[in-house]
Amino acid sequence: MDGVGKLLGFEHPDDMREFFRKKSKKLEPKLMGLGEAVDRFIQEGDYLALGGFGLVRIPMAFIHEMIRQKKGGLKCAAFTSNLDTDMLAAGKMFKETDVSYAIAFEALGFPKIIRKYFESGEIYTTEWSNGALGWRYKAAAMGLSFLPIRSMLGTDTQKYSAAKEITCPFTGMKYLAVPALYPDAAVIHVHAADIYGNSYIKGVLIADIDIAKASKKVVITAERIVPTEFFRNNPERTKIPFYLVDAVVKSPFGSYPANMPYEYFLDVEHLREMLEAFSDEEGLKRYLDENIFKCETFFDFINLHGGMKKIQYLIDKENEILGGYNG
Amino acid sequence: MDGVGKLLGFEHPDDMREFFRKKSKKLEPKLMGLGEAVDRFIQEGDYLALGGFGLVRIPMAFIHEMIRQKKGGLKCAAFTSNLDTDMLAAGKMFKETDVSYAIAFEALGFPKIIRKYFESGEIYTTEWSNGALGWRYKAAAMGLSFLPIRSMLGTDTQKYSAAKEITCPFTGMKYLAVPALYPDAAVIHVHAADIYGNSYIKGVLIADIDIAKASKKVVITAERIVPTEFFRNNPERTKIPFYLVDAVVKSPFGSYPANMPYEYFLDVEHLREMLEAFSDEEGLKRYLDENIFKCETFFDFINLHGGMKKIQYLIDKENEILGGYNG
Amino acid sequence: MVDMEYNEMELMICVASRVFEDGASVSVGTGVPCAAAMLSQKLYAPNLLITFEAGSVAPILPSMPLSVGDSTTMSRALQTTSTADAMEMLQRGLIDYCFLGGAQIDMYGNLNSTVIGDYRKPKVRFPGSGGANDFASMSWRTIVVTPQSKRRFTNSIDFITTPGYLTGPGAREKAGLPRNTGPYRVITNMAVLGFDDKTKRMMIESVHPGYTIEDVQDNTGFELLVSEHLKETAPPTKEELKILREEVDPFRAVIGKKAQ
Amino acid sequence: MVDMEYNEMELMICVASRVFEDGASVSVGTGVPCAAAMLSQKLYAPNLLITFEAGSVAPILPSMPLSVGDSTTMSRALQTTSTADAMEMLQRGLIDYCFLGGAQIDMYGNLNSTVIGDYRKPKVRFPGSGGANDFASMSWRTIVVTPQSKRRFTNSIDFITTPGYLTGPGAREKAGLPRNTGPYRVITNMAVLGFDDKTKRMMIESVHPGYTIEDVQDNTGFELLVSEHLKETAPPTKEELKILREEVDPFRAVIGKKAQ
Repeated sequence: MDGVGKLLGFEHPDDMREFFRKKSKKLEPKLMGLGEAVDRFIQEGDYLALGGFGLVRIPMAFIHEMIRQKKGGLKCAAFTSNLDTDMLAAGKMFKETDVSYAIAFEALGFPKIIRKYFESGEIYTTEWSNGALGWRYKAAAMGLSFLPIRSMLGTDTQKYSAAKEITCPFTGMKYLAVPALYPDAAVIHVHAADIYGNSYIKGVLIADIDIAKASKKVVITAERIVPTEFFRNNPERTKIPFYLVDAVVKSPFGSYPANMPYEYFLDVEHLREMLEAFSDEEGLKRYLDENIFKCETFFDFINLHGGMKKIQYLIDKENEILGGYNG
Repeated sequence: MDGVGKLLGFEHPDDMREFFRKKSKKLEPKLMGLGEAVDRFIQEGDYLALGGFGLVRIPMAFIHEMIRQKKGGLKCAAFTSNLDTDMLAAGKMFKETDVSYAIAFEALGFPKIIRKYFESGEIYTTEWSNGALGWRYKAAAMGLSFLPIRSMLGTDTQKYSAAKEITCPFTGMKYLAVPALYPDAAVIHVHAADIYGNSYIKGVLIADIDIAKASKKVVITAERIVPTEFFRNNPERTKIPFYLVDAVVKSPFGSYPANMPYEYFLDVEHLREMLEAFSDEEGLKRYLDENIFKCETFFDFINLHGGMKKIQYLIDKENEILGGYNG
Repeated sequence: MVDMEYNEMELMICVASRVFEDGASVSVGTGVPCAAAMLSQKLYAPNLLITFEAGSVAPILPSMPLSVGDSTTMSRALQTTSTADAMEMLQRGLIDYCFLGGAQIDMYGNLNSTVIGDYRKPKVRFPGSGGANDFASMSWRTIVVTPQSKRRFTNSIDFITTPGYLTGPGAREKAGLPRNTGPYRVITNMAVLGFDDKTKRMMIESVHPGYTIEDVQDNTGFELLVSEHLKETAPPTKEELKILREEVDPFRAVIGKKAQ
Repeated sequence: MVDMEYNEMELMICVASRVFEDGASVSVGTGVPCAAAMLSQKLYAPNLLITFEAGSVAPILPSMPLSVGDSTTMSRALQTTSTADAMEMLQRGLIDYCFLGGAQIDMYGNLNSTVIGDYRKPKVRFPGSGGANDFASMSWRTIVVTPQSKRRFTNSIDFITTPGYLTGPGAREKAGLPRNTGPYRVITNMAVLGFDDKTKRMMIESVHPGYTIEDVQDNTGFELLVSEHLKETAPPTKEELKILREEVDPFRAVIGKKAQ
């Protein structure tokens, strides 16, 4: 059975090879502001991939700036994204999405207005499992057009996907072939980066290394900018190497109100307020106005929710859980 | 074109699933001596995979003990192995091998008697590239029976392999499907391990994580045994997790005369002596007698080549290159 | 003194915690699965290997995670790795159990967590598979925890998000799913259900105290088989409730919710 | 004062070092390739991205590596990763150049480093592909460095270990190899050879000082084409020799060897 869903974000590996060939491998500075990074690297019609997972390590400051700049007409992967794609949905920024998990803030509940947006028929969805969507990134990261996998078979998730069945030439086994996913742009929030884009992520890596390899343009938002010596002194720290990266943005507390492991915990209070606000159009509009359009910087936004005091509380909470930064 | 080579080390993924299901996932002590580990985990007829690469991070103490115990009739992967498979060849321990690179000590030259052994017709070879053999491990590590790849195509390396051509269901591209490689036993030398098998490798990882995932039995030889806190305090250190591992052996300087990155450099002097000794049968026999059969421990062997003084020299050399241990 | 009254959530968690053998491995999500796995580790299976699909392996959980990758899942973990690693661990057959919920379940244990109504014009859109399809496709045994109701237990399932036994015996293998896998238990507020070996149909294994077979059948939209070895479920023990309330979920993040 | 006499090894390394654009990427092995890449970084392409198949990326090499994964390859590197990572970087098209040797080469640039004689009963067994086949299959341009001789340059190649243009125009694409890839230069002790765009046959691009076209052809077992733009190779410069001898290979590990 071939999936009936529309194939999004796919490219021929030979075309991607030509693209990657042209991409600069020079060690050159790529540091810029949020505004410039959003303006230059997110274009209407782009297929967007966001790093992180659920309520963890989300490039929230970047997403705010995208909403502020009213970037629209996007495609994106809702890869166990909730906070991130929900924010994009809040701004009605995408029309087509590969979805493996969306809408709900996991254990905390779901924002009604976002569910409604998904039910409205305004968004085209192609269905996947988390594993399948992760493997789609991995296929691209390996320079392939597909990977064989053993899940999704026999279900409606398979039916509404864009996968195809194939047979193993060695065993005769049936596999599902999932097509590579080559996003136009990826945004990944990390613990530390140098000005060239070398990036360090601490804790779970989720699919971010594969996303960085798969994507045509990669924007890194980082809690801190560090000297290149941080990597040269201990090159196992480099989770994403510079030659994959197009832009580096300093973005302290950039994952707030989501969790940044080893740095600050998620802000349950604020997330509950968001769920509440995202109940209806009016609440949503008010939330976006107050928290994004009326804020000049991401710090302005954090200040609306307790500022320094709140941040210190989330840092303390994180230190209780993970015993402080032990890089 | 399907490869005409014999398919070695292949299993059906469903059979491997049954095997891995039965393997204990308990956090239980697995520390044992070299002698016991070789005796229990290497059986006649086993397909053996060795960690490391070329002249780097080779489980040499384990190989010495295998030769001492006269383990034979093996199959193995000569995956840019030279020192390791050459030592096995010196002991005439394997009859069949998947070879991507063998015989030469890279830049240092080649041991004539080992080349002769390969030319003798006593060993059956199936041909691969390094990439292909690495991807065979990776296919197994992913739980698959094959991976599509874009190298080896059109060459005699392809012809004498056991790979098969397939077509991409999305693009119509031709791929080479390389079959999974599921070794019976793997031996991997690491920087540090706890008694449960959690293992830390510093520097290049080569194919060792995939090998550990692909293999039925995994023996870790470690420069040092550390408390489990070493991993719990910083779980990104765990390159190989405990549940993959069957035995842990303390093996200080266990890679000598090969290089252990961040610990000690390779012993060029000794390697040149080996090349010299491995020129003819007599030299080879003398080398094995003196360095293995007449030595009770691996330290006895190192003492024959300068002992503490030599080791300190190699540590100093390493510190010059990599600036000391910066874990 | 432990209050021996318990709510439905507590009951389901305690019953679920008894499923695991020591040394088994489990892929868990937030909520009930996590609570059950933590309780099991403390009482029945100290060597239960807990993994999260965001990439954490064998943490010592200090509290209930709110997100599958949040910092609590990394607390004193033995490894932090990637989603691909977690999924490939499943694909290699290393995961014994997984734990799922769902809006609908049919007699073969197929689950819907995607849409009610037509896929392209849904009445209700749910989150979708997440890792559920992968877990249920590739782990050895799937456990479902969900309240018993006619609306949920129905053969008119709108969308099969996650495979049970699909259309019955042999169907998983025919579809290409790994051999000898499938749903194992469905734990509800009324009963523990299993699956008949031959027909792969849902079957009552034990009924919780205070409920009857009829109660269970009346709250199910299809005919249930009944095990020859039907039992009454042992109620939560004093020890289970004490540890669940004091150590596993002291803030009542899970046990304070209504089962849904 | 730099001694302006040079040996064949020095000549080949200096000529090879001039191939790279700044910002290009290269997969290198030990020996000549590494020396040429290091020399190029110091003189022509400071941003040359050097990678090793054992997993090291962008080191600042303190000396000539003896092994493709030895500690020198990790010295002040920007990343230490895996062989799969290095190979997939090639497969994604991120590597511009690779550098190979071989026991035999034919007019299409196909290379043999596996056996002389019959595969199953070889007269000589060489190491095999190593990473060479992967490099030449998936990098954009293959550079071969090898001394010129009739024995080496032969169309009676015993075994194609590593693909050149295989049987000629279109053959790589037909075999399934990535588009627009293939051999680019062959650097010998006598000349720099390229490949004719149309026929994909080997072609003299420039002849080294002291040699003639006839010398090159006489030491080649097949007919060579000659470029319309044939030049004399510029000899090693004072600067090249100085840096090669003093900084790149002070212990003469490579330049002290006979070309073979």
